[in-house]
Amino acid sequence: MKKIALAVTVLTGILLLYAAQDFPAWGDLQSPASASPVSKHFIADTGVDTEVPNMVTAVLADYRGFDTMFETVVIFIAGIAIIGILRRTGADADAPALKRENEIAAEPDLIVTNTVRLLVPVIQLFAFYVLAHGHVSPGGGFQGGVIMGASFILVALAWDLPKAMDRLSVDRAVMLAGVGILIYAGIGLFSMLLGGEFLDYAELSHVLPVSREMARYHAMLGVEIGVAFTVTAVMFAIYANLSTRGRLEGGL
Amino acid sequence: MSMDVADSFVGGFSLDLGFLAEASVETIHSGLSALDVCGMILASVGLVFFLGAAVGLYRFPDFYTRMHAAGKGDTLSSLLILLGFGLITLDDFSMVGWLLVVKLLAIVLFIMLTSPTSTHALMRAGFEDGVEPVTKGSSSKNTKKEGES
Amino acid sequence: MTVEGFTVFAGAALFVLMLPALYRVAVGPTSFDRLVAVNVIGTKTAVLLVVIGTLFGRLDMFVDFALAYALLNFVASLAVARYLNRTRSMPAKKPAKRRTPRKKKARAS
Amino acid sequence: MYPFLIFFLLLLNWVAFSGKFDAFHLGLGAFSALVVTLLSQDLLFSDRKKSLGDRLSEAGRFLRYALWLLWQIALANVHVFKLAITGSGQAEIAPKVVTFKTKLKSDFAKFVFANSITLTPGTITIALRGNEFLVHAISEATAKDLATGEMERRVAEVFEPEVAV
Repeated sequence: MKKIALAVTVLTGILLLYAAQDFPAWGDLQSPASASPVSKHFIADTGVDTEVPNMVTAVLADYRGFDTMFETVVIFIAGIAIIGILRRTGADADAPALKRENEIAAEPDLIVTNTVRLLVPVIQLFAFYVLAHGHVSPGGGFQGGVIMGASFILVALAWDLPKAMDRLSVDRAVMLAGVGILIYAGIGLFSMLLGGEFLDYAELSHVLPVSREMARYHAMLGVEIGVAFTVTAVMFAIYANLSTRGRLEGGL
Repeated sequence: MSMDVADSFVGGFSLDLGFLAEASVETIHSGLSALDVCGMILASVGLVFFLGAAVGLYRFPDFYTRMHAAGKGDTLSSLLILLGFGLITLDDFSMVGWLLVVKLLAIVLFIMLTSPTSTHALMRAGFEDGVEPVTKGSSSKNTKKEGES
Repeated sequence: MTVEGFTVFAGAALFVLMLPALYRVAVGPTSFDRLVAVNVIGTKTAVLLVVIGTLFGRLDMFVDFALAYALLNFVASLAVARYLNRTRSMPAKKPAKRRTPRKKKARAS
Repeated sequence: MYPFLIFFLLLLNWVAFSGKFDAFHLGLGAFSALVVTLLSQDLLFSDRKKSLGDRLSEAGRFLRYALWLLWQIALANVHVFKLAITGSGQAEIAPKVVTFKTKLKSDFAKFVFANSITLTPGTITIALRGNEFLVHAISEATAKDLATGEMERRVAEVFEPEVAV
């Protein structure tokens, strides 16, 4: 069986490498992606339209904001689905906690907990940095949210789940995930109320003391924050439910 | 590691990696400054230490001794390579360049803190799971075989 | 030898030196051996990202990737280590040699 | 007092990450540092009774210790390199598990000591329970080095000058 798997892997690798030869050269002006007028428009006008140096963020959060909003909703639904499947409700909820037959209790390790103590604040700050600098460097809501979620997961790994749930309980995480989507959709709705279209951030310049371009810049930060809320909360909720089979106690 | 081997190695790849050369032509200047040389020496020493770790990982008799190779060879070689490339990039002593070095130092600190911790965590997990350490006189057949862990 | 040539060489050397670790991942013999090797490969991937960043002249971007990668590598190896520390070998596989947790603790302290 | 210190340190950290000094980004940084301080300041500095002056001198001593440790790490790598590459090194491998008791009191000092053991030549901390360390040494010589207790003395000098012998 292992040999068959190896053969399949190697074969797939060879096939992929073979297919890679047909790729257009790096930075080829004649490749379909570069030749299309859409990418020319983005490359030429992103900076003028939005004042955002990072084109990818502008495309994701502004030009294609609708798509990204529903991507966030997809993450939310994934979280809800996992919680819905794993959470113990009704008569089940009062039953004694299920133990894996091969599970033992292990007290928190002093070395691991001290390392995590030192790291978690720095990691959380790094998450905020990735979130806030999504305009300038690669990053944004999804990445920042994952790093933020990882910081809570680290706490759960080093001590146990209840210690992490003191900081962010699963109920509050679900609420936070919803709030994230509300922030995103709320900014879109607000720009609609100001006379534009849904997610037409430029209209926000009526209430913000900035130009129409800078309004798009700041609104992008706003929706990224919404995305980060959702991703952080869903990451942690999924971890908490999967690692403990939905009983939300004990460690990994 | 001899320099001409390295050159021929790079030369052999230069056709395939031509696009990389194009991409970096404006950003990496061609001349060698003292800083570049220092950085290259540091990175080379780091690579040599990583060679030690890799060979140790391959040759050592059991899980615990391999852990020694992995846990130690990893930290210093990462430190040296990162600092080496920090020096190579630090051309103009601008604010941005210094901040870059600070960030590289942050990665180094991060690795210095996390590497011994994960080494210890794995070591403890292995020990408490009953992997037998090889001791003097015994051969590696004492180590646990596949499927028992 | 130019800086650029050295950078390509360093990246290639890092990749080649990952191969012994990859051998450990494939061969084992215990799952802990595999984990150690995966951990080493992960750390070196963070270093490799810095090398690639130097090559492209965008180190300011790539240090962030490297930091995030090192972080996720730590989380991953810690998670697996903690998981293995909190569960024991399944008794069905080798009942004779399985120690009780209590005995193990006595031996460890 | 300590929350302010943590906020300041985090802000410094933000500036190092960000590298942008305009008011908007610094404001974001101050806000982020504030949120992180509120979220997880209880994780840093578990012993809040020490005065700031004590902390400062502790940091200075730790810096000196870190330099010494860096040298030890270099030695450790040369040692592993020798064991891995040379034939005589292969013969020298004689792993053994050593237990000993430590005099260090505080958790953080024990943590620094344990990680220092892992980083220095041929020894890795396997477990740490109460005062007892369980250390895996790769050869006879490294186990002997550990038994001299020099590292423990240095760690004690940094964190617990009153206990140091």
